[in-house]
Amino acid sequence: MNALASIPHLVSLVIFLPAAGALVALLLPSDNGVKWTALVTMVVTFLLSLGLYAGFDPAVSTAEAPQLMAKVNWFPGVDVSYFVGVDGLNLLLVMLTTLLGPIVILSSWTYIGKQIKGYYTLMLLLQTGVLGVFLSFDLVLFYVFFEITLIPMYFIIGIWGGENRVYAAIKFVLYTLVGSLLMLVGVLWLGFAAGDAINGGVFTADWYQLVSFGVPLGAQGWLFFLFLLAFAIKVPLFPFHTWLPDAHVQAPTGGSVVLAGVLLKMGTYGLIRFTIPFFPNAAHQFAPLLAVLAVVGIIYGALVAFAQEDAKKLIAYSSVSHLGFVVLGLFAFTTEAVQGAMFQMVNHGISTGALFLLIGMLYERRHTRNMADFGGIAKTVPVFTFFMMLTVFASAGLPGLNGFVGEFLILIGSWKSSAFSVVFVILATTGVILSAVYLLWMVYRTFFGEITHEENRTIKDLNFREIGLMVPLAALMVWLGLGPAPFLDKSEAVVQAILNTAEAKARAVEAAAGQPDAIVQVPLRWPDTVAVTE
Amino acid sequence: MLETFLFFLFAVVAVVGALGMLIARNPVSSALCMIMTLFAIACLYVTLDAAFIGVIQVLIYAGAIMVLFLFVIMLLNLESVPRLEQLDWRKVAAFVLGIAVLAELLAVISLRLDVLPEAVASSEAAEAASATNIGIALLTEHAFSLEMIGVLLLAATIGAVMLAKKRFV
Amino acid sequence: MHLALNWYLSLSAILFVIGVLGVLLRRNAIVIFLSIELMLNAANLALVAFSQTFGDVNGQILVFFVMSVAAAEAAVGLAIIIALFRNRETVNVSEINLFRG
Amino acid sequence: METSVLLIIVLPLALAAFNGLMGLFVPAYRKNEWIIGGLGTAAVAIPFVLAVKLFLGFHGEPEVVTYFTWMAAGDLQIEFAYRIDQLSLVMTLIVTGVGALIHLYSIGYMHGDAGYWRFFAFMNLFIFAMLNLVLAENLLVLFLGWEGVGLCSYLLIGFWYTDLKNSAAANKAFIVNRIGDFAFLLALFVIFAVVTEKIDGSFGFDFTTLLAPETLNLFGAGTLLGVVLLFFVGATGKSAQIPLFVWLPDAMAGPTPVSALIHAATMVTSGLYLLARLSPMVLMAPAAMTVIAVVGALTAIMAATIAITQHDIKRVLAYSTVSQLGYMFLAVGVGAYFVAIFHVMTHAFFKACLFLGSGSVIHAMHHVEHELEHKGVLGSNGEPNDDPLKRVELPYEGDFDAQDMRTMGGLRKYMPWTAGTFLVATLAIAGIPPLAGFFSKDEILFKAFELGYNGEMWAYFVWIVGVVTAVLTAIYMTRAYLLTFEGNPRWPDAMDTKPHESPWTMTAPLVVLAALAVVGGFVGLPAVLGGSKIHHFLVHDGRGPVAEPLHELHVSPSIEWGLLFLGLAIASGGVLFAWFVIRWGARGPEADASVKRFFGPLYGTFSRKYSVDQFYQKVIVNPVVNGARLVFAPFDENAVDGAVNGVAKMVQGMALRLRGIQTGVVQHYALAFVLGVAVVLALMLFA
Repeated sequence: MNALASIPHLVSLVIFLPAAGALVALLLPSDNGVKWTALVTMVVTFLLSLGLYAGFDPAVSTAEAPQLMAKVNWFPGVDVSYFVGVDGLNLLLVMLTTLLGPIVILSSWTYIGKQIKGYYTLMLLLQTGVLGVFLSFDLVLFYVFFEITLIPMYFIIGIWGGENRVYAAIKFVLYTLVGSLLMLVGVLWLGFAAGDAINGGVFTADWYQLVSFGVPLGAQGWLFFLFLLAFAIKVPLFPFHTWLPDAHVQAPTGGSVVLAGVLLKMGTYGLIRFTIPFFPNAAHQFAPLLAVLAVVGIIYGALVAFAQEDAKKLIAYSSVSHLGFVVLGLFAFTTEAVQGAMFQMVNHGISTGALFLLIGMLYERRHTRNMADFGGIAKTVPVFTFFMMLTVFASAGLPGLNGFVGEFLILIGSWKSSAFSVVFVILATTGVILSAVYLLWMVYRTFFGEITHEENRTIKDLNFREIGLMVPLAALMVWLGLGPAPFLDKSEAVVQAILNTAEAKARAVEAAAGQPDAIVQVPLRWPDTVAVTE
Repeated sequence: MLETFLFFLFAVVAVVGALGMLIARNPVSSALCMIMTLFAIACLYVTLDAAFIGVIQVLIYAGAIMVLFLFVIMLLNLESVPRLEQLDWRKVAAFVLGIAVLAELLAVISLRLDVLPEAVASSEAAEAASATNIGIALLTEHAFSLEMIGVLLLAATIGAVMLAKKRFV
Repeated sequence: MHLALNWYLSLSAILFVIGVLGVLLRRNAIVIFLSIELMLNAANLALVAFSQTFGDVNGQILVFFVMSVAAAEAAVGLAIIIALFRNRETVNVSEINLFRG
Repeated sequence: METSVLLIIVLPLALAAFNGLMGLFVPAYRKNEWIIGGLGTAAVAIPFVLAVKLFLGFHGEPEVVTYFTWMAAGDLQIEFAYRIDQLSLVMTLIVTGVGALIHLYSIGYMHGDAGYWRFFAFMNLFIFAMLNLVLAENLLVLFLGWEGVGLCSYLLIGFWYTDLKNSAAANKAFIVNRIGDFAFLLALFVIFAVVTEKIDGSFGFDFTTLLAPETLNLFGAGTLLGVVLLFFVGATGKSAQIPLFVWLPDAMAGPTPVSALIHAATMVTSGLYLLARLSPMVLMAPAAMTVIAVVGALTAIMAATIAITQHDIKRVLAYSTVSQLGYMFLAVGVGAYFVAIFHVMTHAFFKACLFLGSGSVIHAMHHVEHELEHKGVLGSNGEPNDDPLKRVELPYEGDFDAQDMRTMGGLRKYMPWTAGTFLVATLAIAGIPPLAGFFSKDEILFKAFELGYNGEMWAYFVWIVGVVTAVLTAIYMTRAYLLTFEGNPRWPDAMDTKPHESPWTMTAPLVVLAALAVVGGFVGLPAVLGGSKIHHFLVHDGRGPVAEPLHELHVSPSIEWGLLFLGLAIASGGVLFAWFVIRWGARGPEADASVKRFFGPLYGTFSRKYSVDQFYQKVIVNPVVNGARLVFAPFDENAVDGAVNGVAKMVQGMALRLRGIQTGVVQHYALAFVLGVAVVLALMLFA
């Protein structure tokens, strides 16, 4: 693995390999050729990302740049550059993305019938977009990749989706686009403000510069909301979530897995990477509001999930509920809670991704996702039931599986935090009960009891390809459940750095609130456990 | 003194011709009025020592274009407009707007011309505007645009032919 | 000092506005077309006036080009009018609304 | 030490995984029951042997074995660590000992079941979780075991999932447990917040730091009370006390060995273990102890009254378990933690014996049912045959139920071993000396009386409730024995369809457990009869894991003797009353009528189980379900989604109106141009 780490420009390679794969796939005549190219590209990207994982060392850090970085000026005259690298925050999410890549390709092997070439190339482009989002350290570059991911997803839902897929696809794109355009306003405003204050009048989008720049209180409120709205829609946070159930129900299996597994994380990742460190005062001021939305999301999401007939819609609402936890954790501003939130992002990707895969396999066999059409299929498909039960208990947060670690850290961190009152944490903890309720309700209606519909008697159990899909995810659920420590301390240092810097900057901005033209600059402050080299 | 007299003569002729073109109910008479205006303008060019342009004006405009117009009018034998159109709000708005634009233009002319550089002595101007200089300038500095104009005219002729021809069955 | 120039420009403005009114008021396509030609001429007049006052030949060259463009435009415009007349039996602009959005 | 603890923990998990995955992926493996059964039982027997070795090798000093870090973030540093001390050893011995016997028993009981491999996989998984719970060094690993046993009880209650009723009961069990775990989690959060606020550096809920006096003093009295009560709510969820006991009676839907192992001997006692383990903390919250004692007592008497009215043999035992657990919590409430653990041990013996005995009876009655079906006396799935010739009257409506005592009776003649062991266990639970029940239950009542004697007046109330419950226990257990084994057989065509004794794999564990029920009592003799060895072992006069109230209560020996005789009188009185006065044996189910007359209207409330289930259904379950279906889902569809679509429609409306401007007439556009010119000129002139 370490040999992989020494490959030059590894980060850029990881980002653009899928895109290259897409190009090659475009030129190939046969469908099989396209499929195998896509699979091989995804697997190679995953292997390279292992190199990233080995290459990154949490104990050491340079003050102004991430590890394995590459920085090339993009627009002359402005401080905007192709600036990519790895720090603790994005490492796990990149690994999740590259892991889900091959799984998504494999899961769509027999599922996608028409325009196979289009589907796989779009998947590869989507992969590049998402990797770009996670690995970029330049606000403009982040924004560009953030937009790039929209287009493939639109087509994936729009062309290969369910009955009224067009409605869902349009709603998905427009909703996210509105958010991201507001963010663009924010990016420009912030870039110019920071440029004038600390970059000699030159527009800057460099993450490290922007983290150090103390935005004056007046502007901070507005900017905070501009960024928050874009990411809240993506998360999705409570009032902005209605696009998710439609998108999931209409999206093909592969699309759903990527959407739930990775695209939603761009929202939460954006919150912790940009919104909180850039505007700490506003974040602290509006933390109770966010906590309310998160807790409502948790309970409301769970209740609505409980009332669903379509399994995929149920899981979509469960995602709203689970990500409510993540947002609660992020806005608690304690190391445990944010670490828990980062870890929960990965867990949610794995367990919800697995749930969608399983529902997809069921759909492939019976062409219906309505729970009433099933019942008692545990007898005919035992292997399927085993994986479903494991995944259900993982996402319900059973200790020993991955869901619990994230949820526990979030809740214990939020309880300790002073950002919002303890009542929210109590309400959020009821989410633990509610998630068990609706997940077991789904299992009860689908798997147990007598076989009511004749077709259920003849469902074939999982074949080797499908088992091959599920084994890595199942193994991860147990591994992350019992041995999360090595993964957690990859992001420990950077989370503490962000929180300390945000804290210090908030105080400095408050202090400087008096003089109008005071410029506040607080460089990134690493905890003492990290050896900081210039 | 002669020039101002000539200028006013031709100016009046041009304006009357233009108004005639506007008012005339019969398209042929409006075309003829137009020709009168064009001649007046050609003469004005001459008073501005731009004899070559004056000749070109007469040659192309009065000669070629107006003949084309008359030809088309004859071809379509358009009847004259029976009575003066009724005045609806759009007409009135258009008229008022026109007058407003005229007023603004005149105001600009009267107020703002101080920004322009000094005028050149008229003798020198006449010599500069001679046909030879125009020819030299055309074929040296503006050679490229000349070619372009050639291409443009070619395209126009082909276009006209295609548009006006009956559809191939 | 630019007494002469002012006059010429005023005349050109008057002619231009008459052209505009022609375009706006008249319903017959041919007359509209004539008005456009008139507007072009007004512009040419202003150009020549400037060229004469500042002794710069480019003005006249520009007029030369404007005329050729006007010629090309007239040709194509009339062809359109003919084609229009053939299948709509009228040249009254107000009855033709192919541009409806 | 490390390897043996590792083996104890990992062996059940490994064999569970082996049996489970092999059974899942290799269908051929499912048929050889002996291999699966053997491996399953070994997975529990070997840890039992190791535990005994540890027990013998143990001399007073608790040892902590740490393997690797589980979670580490900020101030939280949780290790996978296990603790060997008196308390965990006693519990491990109970879990593995009784567990091994039950596994051996279930080889015979589950014979021929399609999910044989699945059964042993889940049972071993349960043992793994329970051992984790009992041996854990910190509260998180304990919580891992805590929810693990909840999971396994879900899996095993819903084992025969083809019958929706069973999986509904499983769901109910898991969700009610989850409500208990919710309280447990809140307690953890409070502890973490309080501790990390006062001391810097990492904290991992490990018992050595948590229960150290200086840490406990960090808590204010109020917070400590809150934490102990939260743990208690968690314990009621797991150990089925009021208000979260509703799931245990329904949990009888699972196979009988499951009821014996999980819902009698081990899982339900985890709540007790938790409070005993945290006894130093609980001691510092006397108000909480009072609450615990009162709730325990109320649960005990309520469950006892319900047990009397039940006809299903397993439900009688289920309510008996709830009642006995009430006793244990009563002991905790009055500060007698070690007595609670002692009662846990004795209860594990006789209750497991009772459950397995009932299992053997049910097993036999199933054979009777099959025979009757062959003879056509009964329809295919047990409903009475409606052919008039063979019309047969069942004392209850619906199908023939192998578990209903009203169609049993006189089984002693056919199943001597089961009857004998059942009788011994019944007498033990009733509290007849010298059997185990007498000593442990009596000790609890003694401690309650002692506390009352020394000034705590509420302790008297609790003592009285305890005494009444003891009488009721003796009555309903003897009733169960008489209805099943005495009198004349009441199943249809009783003359020539004879049940027969269960195979040795089932009766052997019964005998062992009955023997333990007899011998078990001598471990904790009352002071007056020679002192309790278990007290010395667990409390170890202050140094042991189980704390004890500091104030030295003492009651004169004469009162102690008086209480001993009172205990004897209660127990024997109850048994004789049931045996001779109500004479269930001879009169069978009709005898219930006299009990009904005795209790009057109360009997109705008892048999309807105080309609607690219906109450929860109306107050909690229905509002949530209907709320979700009728309020939230439509709200989400129309209101929130509606808002989004509304915006879209509004934009579309505006666009349509704007379209009007594009009339298509060229002149209008020309007019627009000129307007533009005018505006520009104006700007030039005036701006």
